[in-house]
Amino acid sequence: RPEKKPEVDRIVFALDWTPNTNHTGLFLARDRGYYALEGIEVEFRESDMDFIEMVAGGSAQFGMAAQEQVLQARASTAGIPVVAIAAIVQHNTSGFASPLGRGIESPEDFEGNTYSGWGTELELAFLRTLMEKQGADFDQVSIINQSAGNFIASMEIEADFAWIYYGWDGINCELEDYPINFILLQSIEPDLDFYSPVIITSERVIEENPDLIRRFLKATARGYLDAITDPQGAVDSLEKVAGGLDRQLLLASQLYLNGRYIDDAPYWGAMRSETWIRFAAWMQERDLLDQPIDVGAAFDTSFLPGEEGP
Amino acid sequence: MRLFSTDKRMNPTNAGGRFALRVLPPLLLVVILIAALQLLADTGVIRHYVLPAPGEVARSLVQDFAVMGNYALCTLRIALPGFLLSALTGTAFALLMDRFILLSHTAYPFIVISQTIPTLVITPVIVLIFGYGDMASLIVVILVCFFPVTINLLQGLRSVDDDLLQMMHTMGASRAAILRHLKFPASLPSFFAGIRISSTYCVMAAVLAEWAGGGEGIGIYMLRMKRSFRYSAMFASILWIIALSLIFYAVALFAERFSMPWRERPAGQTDRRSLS
Amino acid sequence: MRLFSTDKRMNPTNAGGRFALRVLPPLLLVVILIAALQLLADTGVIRHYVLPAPGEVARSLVQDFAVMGNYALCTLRIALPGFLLSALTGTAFALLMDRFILLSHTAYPFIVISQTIPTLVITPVIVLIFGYGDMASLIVVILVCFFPVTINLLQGLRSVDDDLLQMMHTMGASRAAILRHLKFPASLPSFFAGIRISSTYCVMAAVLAEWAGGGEGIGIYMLRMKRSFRYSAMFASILWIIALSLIFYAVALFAERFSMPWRERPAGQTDRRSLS
Amino acid sequence: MTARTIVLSCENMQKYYGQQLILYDINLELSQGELVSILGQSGTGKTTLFNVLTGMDQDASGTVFRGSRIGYMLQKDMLLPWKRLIDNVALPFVLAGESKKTARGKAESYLSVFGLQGLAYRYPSQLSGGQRRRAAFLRTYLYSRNLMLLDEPFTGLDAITRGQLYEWLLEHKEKLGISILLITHDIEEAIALSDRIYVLSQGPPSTLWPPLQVKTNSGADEKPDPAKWREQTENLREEIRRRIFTVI
Amino acid sequence: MTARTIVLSCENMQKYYGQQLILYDINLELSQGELVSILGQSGTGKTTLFNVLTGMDQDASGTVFRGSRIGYMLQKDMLLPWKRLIDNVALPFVLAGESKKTARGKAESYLSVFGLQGLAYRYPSQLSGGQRRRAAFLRTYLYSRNLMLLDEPFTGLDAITRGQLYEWLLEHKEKLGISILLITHDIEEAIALSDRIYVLSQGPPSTLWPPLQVKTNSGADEKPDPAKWREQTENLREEIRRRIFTVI
Ligand SMILES: Nc1ncnc2c1ncn2[C@@H]1O[C@H](COP(=O)(O)OP(=O)(O)OP(=O)(O)O)[C@@H](O)[C@H]1O
Ligand SMILES: Nc1ncnc2c1ncn2[C@@H]1O[C@H](COP(=O)(O)OP(=O)(O)OP(=O)(O)O)[C@@H](O)[C@H]1O
Ligand SMILES: [Mg+2]
Ligand SMILES: [Mg+2]
Repeated sequence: RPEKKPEVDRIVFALDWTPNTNHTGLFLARDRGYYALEGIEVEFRESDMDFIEMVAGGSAQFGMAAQEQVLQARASTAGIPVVAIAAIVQHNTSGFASPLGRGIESPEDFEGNTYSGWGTELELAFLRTLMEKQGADFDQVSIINQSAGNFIASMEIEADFAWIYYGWDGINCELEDYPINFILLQSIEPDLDFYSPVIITSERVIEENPDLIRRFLKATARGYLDAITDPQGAVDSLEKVAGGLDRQLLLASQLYLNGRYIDDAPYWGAMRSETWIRFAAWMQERDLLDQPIDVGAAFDTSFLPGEEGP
Repeated sequence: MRLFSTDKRMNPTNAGGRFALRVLPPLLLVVILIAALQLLADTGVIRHYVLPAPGEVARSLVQDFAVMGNYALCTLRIALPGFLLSALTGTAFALLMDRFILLSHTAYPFIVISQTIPTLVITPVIVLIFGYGDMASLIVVILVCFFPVTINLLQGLRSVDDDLLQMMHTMGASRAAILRHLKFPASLPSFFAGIRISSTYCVMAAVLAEWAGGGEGIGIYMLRMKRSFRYSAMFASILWIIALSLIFYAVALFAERFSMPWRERPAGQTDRRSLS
Repeated sequence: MRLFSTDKRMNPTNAGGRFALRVLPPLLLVVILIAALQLLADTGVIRHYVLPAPGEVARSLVQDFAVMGNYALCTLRIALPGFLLSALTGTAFALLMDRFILLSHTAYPFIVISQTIPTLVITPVIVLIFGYGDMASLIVVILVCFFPVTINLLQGLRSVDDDLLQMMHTMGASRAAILRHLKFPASLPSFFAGIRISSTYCVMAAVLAEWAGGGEGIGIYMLRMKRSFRYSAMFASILWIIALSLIFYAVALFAERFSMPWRERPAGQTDRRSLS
Repeated sequence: MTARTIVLSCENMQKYYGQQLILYDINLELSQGELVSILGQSGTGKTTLFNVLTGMDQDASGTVFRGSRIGYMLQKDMLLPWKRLIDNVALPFVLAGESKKTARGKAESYLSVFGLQGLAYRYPSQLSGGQRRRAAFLRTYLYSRNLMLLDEPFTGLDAITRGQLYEWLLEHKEKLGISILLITHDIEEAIALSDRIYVLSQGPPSTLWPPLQVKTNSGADEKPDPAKWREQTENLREEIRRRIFTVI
Repeated sequence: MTARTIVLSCENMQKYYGQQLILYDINLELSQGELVSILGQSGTGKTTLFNVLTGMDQDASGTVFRGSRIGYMLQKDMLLPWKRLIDNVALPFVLAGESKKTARGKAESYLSVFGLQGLAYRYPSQLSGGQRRRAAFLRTYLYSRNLMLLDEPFTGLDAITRGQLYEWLLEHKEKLGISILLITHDIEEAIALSDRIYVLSQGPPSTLWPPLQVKTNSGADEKPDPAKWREQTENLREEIRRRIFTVI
């Protein structure tokens, strides 16, 4: 680069969960020095709570979140100023899963079964939408709050189906030889094809340091492209960040995601307005947003390296 | 030096005065704190997603009163029996461990261990054993709350004055009689120290139980609010949790006062500070 | 009835015997429990994703010893100073509240309130205010652990024998002297009951802090293992948490023993039970 | 001499505290209906001896025989702070399984003899030192009217209250045949009350001197010649003093 | 009569427990170098009076004058269970700011006078009743050598130990001009030790009789004629008994 920065930008990245294959591009980019090349030094922080607030408040410059969280955060009366700047995976990979033996093949079959929930309104809205679409009665489902620590255990001790991300829990079921029925959300209701997860930043960073975002995304995109071509290397990086994870699971999950990072999009990170608007409309309809919002302000793809690549 | 006779118990303003002394200062502090928070929120120093403005919280509290009240009732339905059972379990453990040395040696480490495992980890095992439902939630509450009672009561039982014990033995008192007439009254202060701690924890424990996979109560409601970024409603539900907890605490305090009449300071000896 | 002289302190097998009595029963129970779990796992009654087989947990414990040890050390770096600071804070609060009635009336409700808010709720707020890092974690640990110390010590300070207090006053003892020579030693048993409870909680509190974003330690590792379905490693890290907690507890117990030499039962009066 | 029933005896008893021998070769007998005093310098081991005799302290060697249950009044008053005076006094009845109400009823009538009338519903912390001691004494008496071991029961009482209790005690002893072993520091009291007097020698270790006979067992009712009695008493007094002071 | 310095006085003092009047119209004086005893039936209010005089109990009416700091030996021994005997005894020095070591050193030399030699490193629970009382006495003495209020200091001690302490006390009183107010139940003791004797009447409410003079202030060294002394003593004894027994 011609204008050499005298000092590096130290930034914090707030992970949305335990390090997993959604994050591998970030870790690869750091390992392979792509961030360093851009004059950035990244520190990853993991927790599953308040990562959005951390980004909004400036404790972290970037973070990861789900699309619905970005929308809800912006629609809240607190008006949390976070903006999605890149999609990790192009299509929703989540859906309702159940052990094969329960015979839950379509949303109609939810009736009379027990749903193991996470205690969010969103999943119940998913459930209701899918069932209404098929003319099933939502009230026939008994809903519990999951107590078991994982999907399979929950199925074994307390419930019949749950909402999972296939790329993680679904893959684990494959590895455990635990056959499941899986109903992908958008296979029933196309509106539910949302971006999950996305990389977020705050309006303040966009205002004050757009260049940082550009450089950050450039390096990050390189990382994810590397992950696609080098799944082994991606998993290596992930293991370096979070020792002790099950390599077999990581690899299988990584292979599952590899084809889905870019998928039908023109380039990595791309987000279509239509997806945002449709999903936001659905949320609005289901009363999941406190107030109407300007969906266009919730995401910004202008910082992505784009078509010409990083 | 001149001494004046003041029969303090005859002074009618005194009870009211003491009450004012107990209630006014914290109330005043609360008011000041709320005002300060409102100011900080209004001037934008504290963002709403860190701490919402008290005014908004109040509005939410009023608006959603019925809804939250219902959820709170659900939590109470676990917290109250859970607390009572904890007091019972804690007492039983302490008594058994005081009575049977071997049991004490055997059980003690497990009791301590039961406290060192985060609730979120232990809940699945409880559900596995007892099945999903209120029973599991109750057990979570008990698991959290029995421990302070056990430790404190056991300490109390074991610090009973040796000479009094000796006296009871000389009168041929049975173990049960020694317990009833000596050990239990002697350890009431310790017992109540444990009860105070447990009463403080029990609503929180019921909330934990909800989170870890139990019925729907104010804890679940709170989490839902938090997850959908409705901070004022979330803080309003925290206020509910606090209020419920304080009720438990106040009742415990009240029970403590009334169960030890002999500890009332004898009249005329309330003030021990020597004059100049 | 014939009495035999047995100077128990001279009996060399006794110390060993007492140790065996303390350690063997729980150990035995552990062994039985482990064997039972292994059996349940081997026969397929309990599947590994519900509860892993002890054998696997043991293997994971051995294999990942160094890794887990490192993470545990990180947790310890928070838990230890956190615990010590809690003991200090708790003691300071109790002393101040014993000394200043008005402060006590003002602060007490807030101290109780601080305990009624679930840690999982308050921790993120603390992390939001203090940012990611050790400071926030320390504060979380202190918040969890100071309370039992405060409540118990305060109870101890307030139940000091009135007559002894009177005696100290007659000797013109200053407040500080009364505290040092009378109130503090008298409330040591209560103090240590609080310390026992806190020492049990402190590692768990550090783990909770980690979960909320307070740093990487054995708690984060455990969560990772849980989320990547490595149940045996997850339980191995729980064992680490338990072990750390037990060490804290044991040290507290040890300190308790050594800080009250006057409570040693006088020789020859160890057994008070009357013969038939 | 009439045939005596031994109600309490101790043979060749020895007691250590740690390495230190406190009592050695203690031999003692108490017969039915007898009042025997034990005197000895402070710290010689009187209380310790009582602890062994009552079985409270079992870390001693030797043989102890107890013919009946023992009411033991400890040196400290040992009232339960959470019980009102009446309930403290009625404790033996409650421990024997009676209801609180009947127990109180039974105990109540004794209060005035012990000068405790009007104090029934006070807590121990609201009593004077002497009132507490009397309550403890009464409680002991109500526990066992056959055999009492009293550790300084009259200490801390004024001459008049003492006198009343002496009278009451001697009267009841005659009437009911109570056996009493009594620790006291008051030589006059010992002489006035006792049938026999043991003196514990200065120690450590301490041992019992052979008992001194005060009253002749036969014809207790006949008053001895006053002059002779006075001389005898004076001798006794001197002998007790000498014994207390002597290291064996 | 020489000019007397009053070190402690009480005028028109009145004390209620709740609604009950315990002490009324109490007037009392103690002069420099004087030993004054207070006698009275158990439960009349002697300890209560001391509590008011020392300022422990401030819920009373009347006027109290204290000319010096007061060493107050309470009726119960009140040793701190967690301190060894020597540290209990040395507490006044420690409270005065001296190091533990110097305090122990200063206290140590007194132990043998009080018959506590060899017991310095025992905890109170390892002492006999009399040993604890003597330790409490010594502690009080070490706190204030000018003015002591002693609530039954010799209770629970044998005649010989008592005698030693009497002798020591009188000697030191002469030498140092200590003023002492003493509660006792032992009339002989009161007569043997006191300059004057107050008797608290039977109550409630109780009040003080005017003091009885025992020793004449002038020419304390001259021994009075034995026969006259015996007669005088006998009268005194009778008078005290009468006063104790009388309800004013
Ligand atoms: N627990 C103990 N450990 C060691 N020594 C003890 C213990 N208890 C008592 N002693 C010692 O044993 C001796 C006898 O004590 P004991 O209480 O029997 O005396 P006593 O004759 O009743 O004296 P007093 O008339 O003062 O009550 C004392 O010298 C005392 O110091
Ligand atoms: N806290 C109290 N409340 C009510 N009455 C009390 C209280 N303390 C003492 N009394 C009563 O006051 C009276 C005087 O008590 P005090 O202890 O002064 O007696 P005393 O003369 O010292 O007796 P003793 O010789 O037995 O020690 C007693 O009758 C007692 O019952
Ligand atoms: Mg004794
Ligand atoms: Mg008294």
